[in-house]
Amino acid sequence: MNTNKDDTGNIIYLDHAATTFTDPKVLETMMPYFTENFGNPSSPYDMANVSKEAVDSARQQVATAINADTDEIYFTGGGTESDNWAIKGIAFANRKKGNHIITSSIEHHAVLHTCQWLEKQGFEVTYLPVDKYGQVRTEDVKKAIRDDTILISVMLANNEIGTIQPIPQIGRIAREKNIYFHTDAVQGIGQVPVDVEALNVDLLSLSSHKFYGPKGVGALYIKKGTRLDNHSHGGAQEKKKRAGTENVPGIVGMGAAIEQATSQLEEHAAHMKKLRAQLVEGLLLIPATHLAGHPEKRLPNNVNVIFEYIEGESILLMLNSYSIAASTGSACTSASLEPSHVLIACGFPHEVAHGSLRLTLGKENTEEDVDYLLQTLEPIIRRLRAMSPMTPKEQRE
Amino acid sequence: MNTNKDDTGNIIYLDHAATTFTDPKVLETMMPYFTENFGNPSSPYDMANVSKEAVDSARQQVATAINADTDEIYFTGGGTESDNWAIKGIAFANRKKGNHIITSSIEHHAVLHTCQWLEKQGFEVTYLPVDKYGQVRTEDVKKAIRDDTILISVMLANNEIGTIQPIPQIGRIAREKNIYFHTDAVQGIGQVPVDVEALNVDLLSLSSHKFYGPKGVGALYIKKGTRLDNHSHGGAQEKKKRAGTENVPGIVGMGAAIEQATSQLEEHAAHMKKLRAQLVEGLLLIPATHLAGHPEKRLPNNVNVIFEYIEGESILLMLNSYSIAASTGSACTSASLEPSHVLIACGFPHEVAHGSLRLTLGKENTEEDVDYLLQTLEPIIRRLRAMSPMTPKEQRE
Amino acid sequence: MILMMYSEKVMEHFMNPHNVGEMENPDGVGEVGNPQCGDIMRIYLRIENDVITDAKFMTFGCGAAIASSSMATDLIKGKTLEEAWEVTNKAVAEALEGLPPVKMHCSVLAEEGIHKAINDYREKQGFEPLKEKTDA
Amino acid sequence: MILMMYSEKVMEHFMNPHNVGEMENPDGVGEVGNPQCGDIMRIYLRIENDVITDAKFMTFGCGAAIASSSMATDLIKGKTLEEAWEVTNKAVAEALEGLPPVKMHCSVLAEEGIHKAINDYREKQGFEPLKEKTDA
Ligand SMILES: Cc1ncc(COP(=O)(O)O)c(C=O)c1O
Ligand SMILES: Cc1ncc(COP(=O)(O)O)c(C=O)c1O
Repeated sequence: MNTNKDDTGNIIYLDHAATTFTDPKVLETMMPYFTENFGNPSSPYDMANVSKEAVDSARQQVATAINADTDEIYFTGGGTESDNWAIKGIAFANRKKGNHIITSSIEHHAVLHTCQWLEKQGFEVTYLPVDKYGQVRTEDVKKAIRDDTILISVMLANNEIGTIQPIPQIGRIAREKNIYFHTDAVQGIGQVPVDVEALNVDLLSLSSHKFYGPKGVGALYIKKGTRLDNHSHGGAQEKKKRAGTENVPGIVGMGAAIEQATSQLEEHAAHMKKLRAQLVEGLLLIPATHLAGHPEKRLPNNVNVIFEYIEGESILLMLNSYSIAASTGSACTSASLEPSHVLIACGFPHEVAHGSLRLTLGKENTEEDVDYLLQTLEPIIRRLRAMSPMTPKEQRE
Repeated sequence: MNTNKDDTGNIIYLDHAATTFTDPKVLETMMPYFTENFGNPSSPYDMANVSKEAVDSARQQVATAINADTDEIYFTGGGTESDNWAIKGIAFANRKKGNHIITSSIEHHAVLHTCQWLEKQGFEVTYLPVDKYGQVRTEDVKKAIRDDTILISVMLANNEIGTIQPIPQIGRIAREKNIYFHTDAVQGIGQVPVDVEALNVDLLSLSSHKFYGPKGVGALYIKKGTRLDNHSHGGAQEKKKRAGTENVPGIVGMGAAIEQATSQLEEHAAHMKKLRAQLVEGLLLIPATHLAGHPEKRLPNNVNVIFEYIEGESILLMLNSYSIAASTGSACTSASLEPSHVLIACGFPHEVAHGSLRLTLGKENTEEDVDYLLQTLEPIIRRLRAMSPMTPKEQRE
Repeated sequence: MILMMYSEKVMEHFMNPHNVGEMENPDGVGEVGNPQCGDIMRIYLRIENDVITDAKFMTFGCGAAIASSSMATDLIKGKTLEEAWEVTNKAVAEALEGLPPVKMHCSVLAEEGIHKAINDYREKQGFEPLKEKTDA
Repeated sequence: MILMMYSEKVMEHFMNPHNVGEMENPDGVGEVGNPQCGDIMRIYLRIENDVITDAKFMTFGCGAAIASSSMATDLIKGKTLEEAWEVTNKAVAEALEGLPPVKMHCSVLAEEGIHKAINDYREKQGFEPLKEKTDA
């Protein structure tokens, strides 16, 4: 694969949780829908029917991948839209029943900021704490439920630390109490099995560009019988539930990508776990280094480590100069200067949380990539610590 | 051009208001952003910077095309999302000021259904009537304004009948009264000059696939200083106003498409007007045929005719069998059996409105295409009228 | 989109409908539908000894309405009035190899048109009109 | 994204910072910032006859913080205390060929660090500390 390199040389791409390249095979399936079979799926003629059938068959691919019925899959413009739709859609449609929502404090901002906006509209939201590994306790879910609770939203796997939540268990609690249950599975697809039946969910968000599909397209699984308002009002597309001319090439690509991702799930996960083990082992040889997230219940491709005494952005800058692409939970890169809400929720002190480095593996990564990362990173950490007034004397050399 | 043909033969595509093919030159600009420069624009490394710069340069292209500042352009997932955002965003952010919205009765459903949803949330909406050509009267706008009016939304050009609205005049009224003014310019881009300054608008919606760009991407122009809530909450993309990982290839394509469309505007419009004249002249030779929409103030590529005594879907079916793709305002194709709300608003009786045929021209169409349409259509109309109990005896042969 | 959900049979009957036209001095006529809703169907019957010897139609409407008219008139030709009365909308739709759900009302129109034409004939003959089944 | 808004000068000073390290028995030290916010800057001064003969720094922080420390210590070396006091955050940012808006606080930290170190020296000498300009 050449896709993790850019013009300037050989990039070692270790940020697959941010986005993946579009798999060339996936891209190939999309191409006919730009210039040749470009018809609007809603249009009443043969030419457009080709588009309609392509969308329907992608819908089937997504449904199969998550064990849903075809007519429970609705295409959207991405994971963020899916999250917004699920949460606001349930909230507005069920307001008469109640106005309380439960979520976790480590959700993606697409969930958290949506909940915060709903608070401005008069809804009440409980943000559940997590344990030091980033796991929600089912006991806490039970305790948070009120008579007016209409929705619980807890993510399948966290995008920063990779921790996998007890979704089937939370789902069982929600079902007993007759409360809608949404999970943001954006990071889970292609990494762990995702089965809407086994997970006991009513709504589930997906985003194509996290599993080697194109950007700008996602889907929402909506269990039959779920009452929710639309998020985008307008034309009659998607059985009148999601208006807007369908992004046909994008949808086709998403279908092809999820089919590929689920068919290769086991071998992919095995490959990821092997590289992850190599990576974690090497990283933890560096002193004053901590693994964030759960030691086992985590996405196979996620590693998140915290280096004490230094700040994440400076690590990234140096890695970048060695052609390594990674991510940090330090928001020194933003105006707020707040480190990751996820690491803080896990109990890391602010100054420690600033030293986080997220490395997320992808299918094109190799043992050599991991070796290169480890070799490159160790002296970087040493150099930055040597400059830091926080580093204890004995760790300066 | 080969793009208006499908596998089954030579399709004469006359439905460009529904969607256009992605111009091959536009598609070419998109290609590097799928597999090579696939980085997430928000990511902190050189590779991703290529994506960021691509998005910024597309933003510049859109801004230039509509005479806006670069930082007044926000990318979305399409025209529907832009309309939803503009209207709900203003409504929720300015609720304390008032809860009254003015729009027209011939807006696209992306506007109408959004307004209807807001009515369920306690907002009040005035739907302005139109004259027989589908034009909003500025007098009616003035009369509808109340102390608690927070938004006026009137489309630039109608998607069914092509009528162009007096946007600069309505904008002047809105500005005098300090009311936000939104226009849905989805059908106008590439057909008529669109200049946010000249139009006196605060918000303007665009959709890429209407001007030979890709589907699933659009934009909203937001004049600096406009107070509106987000529609999709989440990450910090688009200056924290529109969350979600950017559809980089789509955005790049939209930028290239709008640049091309505006640079070719004059010659394109001239070409369209010539074909339109030929088309209208030929169509009106058919008896009991009426041109819907304004005779002059209409999109250069739009023709909408009504054939008395027959129903639109059956016209389309027959045209389809002759490889012609067109559209109708008859909703016998939907469960509702309601004909186009636009034609009804223009005063056409229901049974007459059912006989509408919309033909929207595109850059690849030729005089031969128009000739072929006219030759094909005339006997179709005759055949259908011969079967219709509504056709007067003297017009049956 | 709806268009594309039409069976080949529907398209066949739409493109080349059988029994189109007016009938001079028909023995029974039934007109159903509503132009506001986009469909009117008029069914003409020629009846001899309680047998339908000829049927014709005139229809304003969509492809499914025209195809249903064509198929329904085909189905009742040669049938006794009693038999023709029992030709249900379902039978019409089935003979057309199915109709999209939102188009089922077109086959209902055809059934109603036949009933109306038969009752028109009965009334002219001085008989009581037959009643529609309530689950029609 | 922020990263990519760094000028070449910032990158130069970040990748190869000048004046890094602790100073034994400095004449003045200033520590500013807050580890919770992700940056601490410690500035050491060696002063002879009111002239800064050497400056060093230790910084915990982002690229801009490290580059600002490097540039600021460069700028004040050889200056009188009075001149050094006048080295503003803007001067530091300009010498770095600009900083992204959200990173301007790093140059402010550098200015504050210098002031704090100078005042530390003054206090040790028995002088009143100088006051920060209110528009700093
Ligand atoms: C006038 C108008 N507004 C809005 C839209 C919606 O755009 P999109 O389908 O790209 O969401 C369309 C096209 O369908 C339109 O013609
Ligand atoms: C857990 C999670 N949810 C939601 C999103 C949002 O998806 P998108 O950026 O495709 O809108 C992301 C990725 O950014 C994510 O990791």
